[in-house]
Amino acid sequence: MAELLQFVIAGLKSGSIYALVALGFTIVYAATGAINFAQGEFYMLGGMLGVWFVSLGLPVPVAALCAVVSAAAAGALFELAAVRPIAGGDPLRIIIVTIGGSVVLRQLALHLFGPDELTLASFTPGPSIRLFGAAIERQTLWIWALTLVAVVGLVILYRRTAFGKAMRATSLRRDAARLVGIDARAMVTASFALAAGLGALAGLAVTPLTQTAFDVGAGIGVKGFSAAILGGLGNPIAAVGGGLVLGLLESLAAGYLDPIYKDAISLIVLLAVLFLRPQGLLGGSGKEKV
Amino acid sequence: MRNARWVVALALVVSMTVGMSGCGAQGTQGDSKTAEPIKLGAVLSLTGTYAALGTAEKQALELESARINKSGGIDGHPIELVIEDDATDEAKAVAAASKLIEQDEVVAILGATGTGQSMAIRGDVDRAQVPQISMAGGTAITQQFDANVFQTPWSNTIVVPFVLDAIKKSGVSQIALITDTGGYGKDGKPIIEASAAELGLKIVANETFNPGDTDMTAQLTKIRASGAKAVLLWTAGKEATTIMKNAQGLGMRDGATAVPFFGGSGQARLEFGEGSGDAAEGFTFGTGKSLVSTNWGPDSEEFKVVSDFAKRYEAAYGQAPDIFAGHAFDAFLIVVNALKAAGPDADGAAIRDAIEATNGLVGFAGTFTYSATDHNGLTTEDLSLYRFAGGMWEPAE
Amino acid sequence: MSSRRARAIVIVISTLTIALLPLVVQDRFLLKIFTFVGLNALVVVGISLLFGYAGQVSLGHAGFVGLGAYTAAFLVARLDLPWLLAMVAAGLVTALGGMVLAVPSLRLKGHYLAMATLGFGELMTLGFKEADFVTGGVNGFSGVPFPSVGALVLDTPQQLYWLVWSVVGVALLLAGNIVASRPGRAMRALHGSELGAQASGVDVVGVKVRAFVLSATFAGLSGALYASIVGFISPSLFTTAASVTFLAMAVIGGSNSLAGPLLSVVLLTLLEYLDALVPGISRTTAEVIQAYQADIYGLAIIAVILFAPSGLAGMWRRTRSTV
Amino acid sequence: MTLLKVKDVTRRFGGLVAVDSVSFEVHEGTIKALIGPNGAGKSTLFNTLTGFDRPDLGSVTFDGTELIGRAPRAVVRAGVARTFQNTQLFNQMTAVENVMVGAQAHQGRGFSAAALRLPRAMAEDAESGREAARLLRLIGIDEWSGTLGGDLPAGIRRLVEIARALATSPRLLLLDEPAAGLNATETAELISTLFRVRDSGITVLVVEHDMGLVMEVSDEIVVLDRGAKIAEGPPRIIQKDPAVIAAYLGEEEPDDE
Repeated sequence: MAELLQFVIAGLKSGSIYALVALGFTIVYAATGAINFAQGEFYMLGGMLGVWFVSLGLPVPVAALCAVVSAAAAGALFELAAVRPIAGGDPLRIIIVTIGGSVVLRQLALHLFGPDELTLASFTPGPSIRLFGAAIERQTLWIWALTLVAVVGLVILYRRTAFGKAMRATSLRRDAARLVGIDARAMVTASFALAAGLGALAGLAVTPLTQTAFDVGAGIGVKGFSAAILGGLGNPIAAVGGGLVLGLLESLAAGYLDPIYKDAISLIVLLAVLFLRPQGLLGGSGKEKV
Repeated sequence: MRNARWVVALALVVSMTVGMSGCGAQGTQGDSKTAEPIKLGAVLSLTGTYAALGTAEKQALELESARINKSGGIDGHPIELVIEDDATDEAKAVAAASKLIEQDEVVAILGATGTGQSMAIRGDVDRAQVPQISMAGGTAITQQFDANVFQTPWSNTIVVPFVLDAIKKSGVSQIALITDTGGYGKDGKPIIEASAAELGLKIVANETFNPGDTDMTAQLTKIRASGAKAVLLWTAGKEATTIMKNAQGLGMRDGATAVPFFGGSGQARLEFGEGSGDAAEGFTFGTGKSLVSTNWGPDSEEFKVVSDFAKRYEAAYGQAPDIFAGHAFDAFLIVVNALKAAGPDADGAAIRDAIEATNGLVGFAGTFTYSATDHNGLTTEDLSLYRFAGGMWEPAE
Repeated sequence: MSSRRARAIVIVISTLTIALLPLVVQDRFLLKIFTFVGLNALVVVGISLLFGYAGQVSLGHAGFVGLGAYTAAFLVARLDLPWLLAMVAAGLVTALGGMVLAVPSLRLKGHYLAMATLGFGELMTLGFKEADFVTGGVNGFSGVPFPSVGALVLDTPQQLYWLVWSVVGVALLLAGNIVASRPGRAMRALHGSELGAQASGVDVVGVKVRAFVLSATFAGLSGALYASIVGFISPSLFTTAASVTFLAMAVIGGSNSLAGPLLSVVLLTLLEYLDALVPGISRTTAEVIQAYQADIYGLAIIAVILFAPSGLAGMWRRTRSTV
Repeated sequence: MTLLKVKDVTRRFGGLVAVDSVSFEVHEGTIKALIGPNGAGKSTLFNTLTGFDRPDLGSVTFDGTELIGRAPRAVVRAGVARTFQNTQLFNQMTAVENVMVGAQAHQGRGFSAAALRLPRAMAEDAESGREAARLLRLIGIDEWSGTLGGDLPAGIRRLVEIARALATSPRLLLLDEPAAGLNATETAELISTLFRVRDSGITVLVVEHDMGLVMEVSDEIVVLDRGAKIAEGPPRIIQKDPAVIAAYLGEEEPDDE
């Protein structure tokens, strides 16, 4: 029983990370109808920048804020420089540009921070919390707390603020949004920034447990996308669910089956959902209008 | 008619390519008349993931070849070192080896830096009958035996029994194993299983993880529940840090439920100690004695070789050599030793035979004795135990 | 008319140059490099059909290269089958692989398809790593013999060069014929507007599956040839990064063209070996190019998409129409 | 003779009934118009007739055969061609190539034949080229034949799409707002083209907002409002139908849906 609980805790930890990355995918998808293949690289940037700001002598909370804000700015910049100029938002070209962007971001990190893994101290050091025989690392609590804050913040942003309403309107119909005076293009930039910031937050929160390196983005990108697709791309809340489910599946597979299947699981989930139910398991709809 | 200019332009490009290729061919043939240098090739990762390792190796090789040439080379023939960068990429390693063999006609290849790259070039090495001395640690390099391929670092085949022996001596009989599914751990796992059976150690939990995994709590939970009295971690990846942190989170690093952790050469990395912090406190691993040169004893020949090299290296580059520089030093030493025996005119096959006859050659990593069945050449005598304290290793005894 | 003649002249000159190169270039290493160019070209010609003409993204083609490589290696080195038979088998197996991916992908468009192919490619790489008994796992598969037909063993760089470029030549001929006629128009129609293609009676499903199968087969053949020419293969040769490189070559070459991607493969592959091609080039220059090569690819595909969406082929067309 | 018979076709999206039990017939050799205010369900109905969408209920028989459940390609090969409200040209192909695609609707995929340059494939290709050129001349846009689809003016794009549809040798042609974006001269030309098409024996069903065009060309008109058929008959009757006038009252001149 304690074992199962431990697996669940581990699954919810990884799942929260996947959820944040998946949220980034859905936000960009909602605003542009495209997948940002560079999303994983912002996760990498979050950790890398966090380490760098700490090495400059900033206290952890300030460094964390700086890292997330810088990554968000990088996301906005990327959208302005590479995605916005694409005429008509042709999805094929957005795919290629974001793939190119992911390569460039990864190489940039390699040139700036070197090939070796970098370390970040736990936000609050100390022994784990005990719960019915299972242990919860303090950093895991941080990961959960930050995920919760991000999700609640996002919900409030979307439901309660003018900005959020504009974002939602844009995602429903870009031309209609323009009619009511919303600058749809600014909303797209904002969505890239928001997605990058969420990815960076995930990368930052997990670095004290895993270290980080220039090449961690691609792998987490696939996991985050699998989570997003599991939830159905159109729906942010379902994406969070998708992330948690994927994390749990992986953890239980590593616990009760062979960990070899762990990587295969997200890939199989990805392919199975894409092939059998592209609109996602947890609702949402991505059906193209004829 | 407007297309005529394109035809002309294409013809120009074609003739340029052909001309350039011709020059390239001439360039390599032109300068062999003046002296008769012995050409040694090196395939190193000067860029990409292993850039730091390859750069240290390059420095060691250049340092040592300059020293040999200053003292008259091999019977008056200078050594010409041709270094190629494989960019930590297997396809490029193949091309680099190919260039060294086909274009530079080297008599031996030092390298590569990484295990994958070392494995990748053996096809060319075999076909050209040129010996290869790898500086990478992967057991497969000499375990998947190839008559032309030798290796200088301590291999899993000696490190595993050494570490297991240490575990046994600490009074433990039930161990848990956690290995990666990438190259290093996958290599080590069968060796550990066989060796443990031989020593009478029982593996009560046998877990694996994938490179890139960010949480190993599930595996460690099972290990904790297995009743193992020691955990052997076999990986060279950054995930080792995550494992130690997860273990600490599960209470396996301190207090009543603490379990000793052991490892191998893969943990002789500063990033591991630094990243794991107090989670790795007391972590014991086995690897070469040369990690701390005083291990050898002040009067030993090994100490002299290691400290002389360290002095020269530091004088030339302003920093102490790391073990990768040391492994390159050994590779160069072994080839030079074989060249002295086989003569400056020896071809690849003769040099290979001479390398295989290496006996009792003292180098950085220890004493090399190759044979027709052993192309790693080191023994457990060349190993030592280390323990992490305050994020840095120190001799365990 | 004159445009068609110029085209013919260019094709004849390039064919002659490629065919006769080994007679001029004696350097065995340079010939090997040009052989690698041919192997890349084979993959990229296939991707151009799929991506450049039919508008279907694949981020998993390195998986097909690997599938072909391992199939051929296993059949020749472990089962001692004749090399030619192994080549045919490698082609068939990858064709089947292409179909396995194509059939469920029919419902997917754009980014969904891209992700599905990426997942498929990663799954294949995982398979290469884990199926030790066939693939040799992460340590790779060594000891693949040189190509041979009966008693004739092709083991000199010249022979291997001619072998590879003959296959490339045949592939280009087939691909060129296809794109110049009805199925080529059907693929471009699919690319232009899937709805329009359907409304015009194009067999969208059939065309997609065939484009997938054809490009997978080309990739598989390239892998099979690589395995027997180099003698060693391992999973790290067939990663998503390699797939992205192939796609980048096709993107930079341009859509609706075979000549553009061919030119792009030649230039980009040779860029990796600049130090071997240009005798006077300094060590540092070569290393800088090596270290920044991925950057070059990344920036180049962004630049092409933003400033020259039809790639090298488009630039060529534009120059021609303004001259 | 009845060429197309639409019976009780219903299409729902969630709670919204886009097409509500619509029935009508199109007689061979006539031009029939389908009109109605924005959101009346005209395009949805078009999609259900051509295999792009599947109705929840109802049947569509073409010359006695059921069309529901067939893929768009099968519908085309049965003899029903269509155009789109938002033109779906192939932008990277010339006008003549666009039309050639349609001309090959009844041929196989031909990968192997094309790869090997079999004489049959070459002959078919040449024939398609001639047919495409003929159609462009027929519609009167042959001076555009070498221009890329993406470079064509909006009006010409519509006409090329009609040519492409005609190239599939249909017996029934479905046009979705062919006059949208056309100027007066172009509309006049379109009208004469429609008559020529009808006179060559092809039946036409057209969705159109340009009432002048509708009244001039159509033999019969079906009016939809909020998914349901509210009137059907010859133009003179429809013009005076109170239900139709009510449906259009308060509606500005609509431009798109």
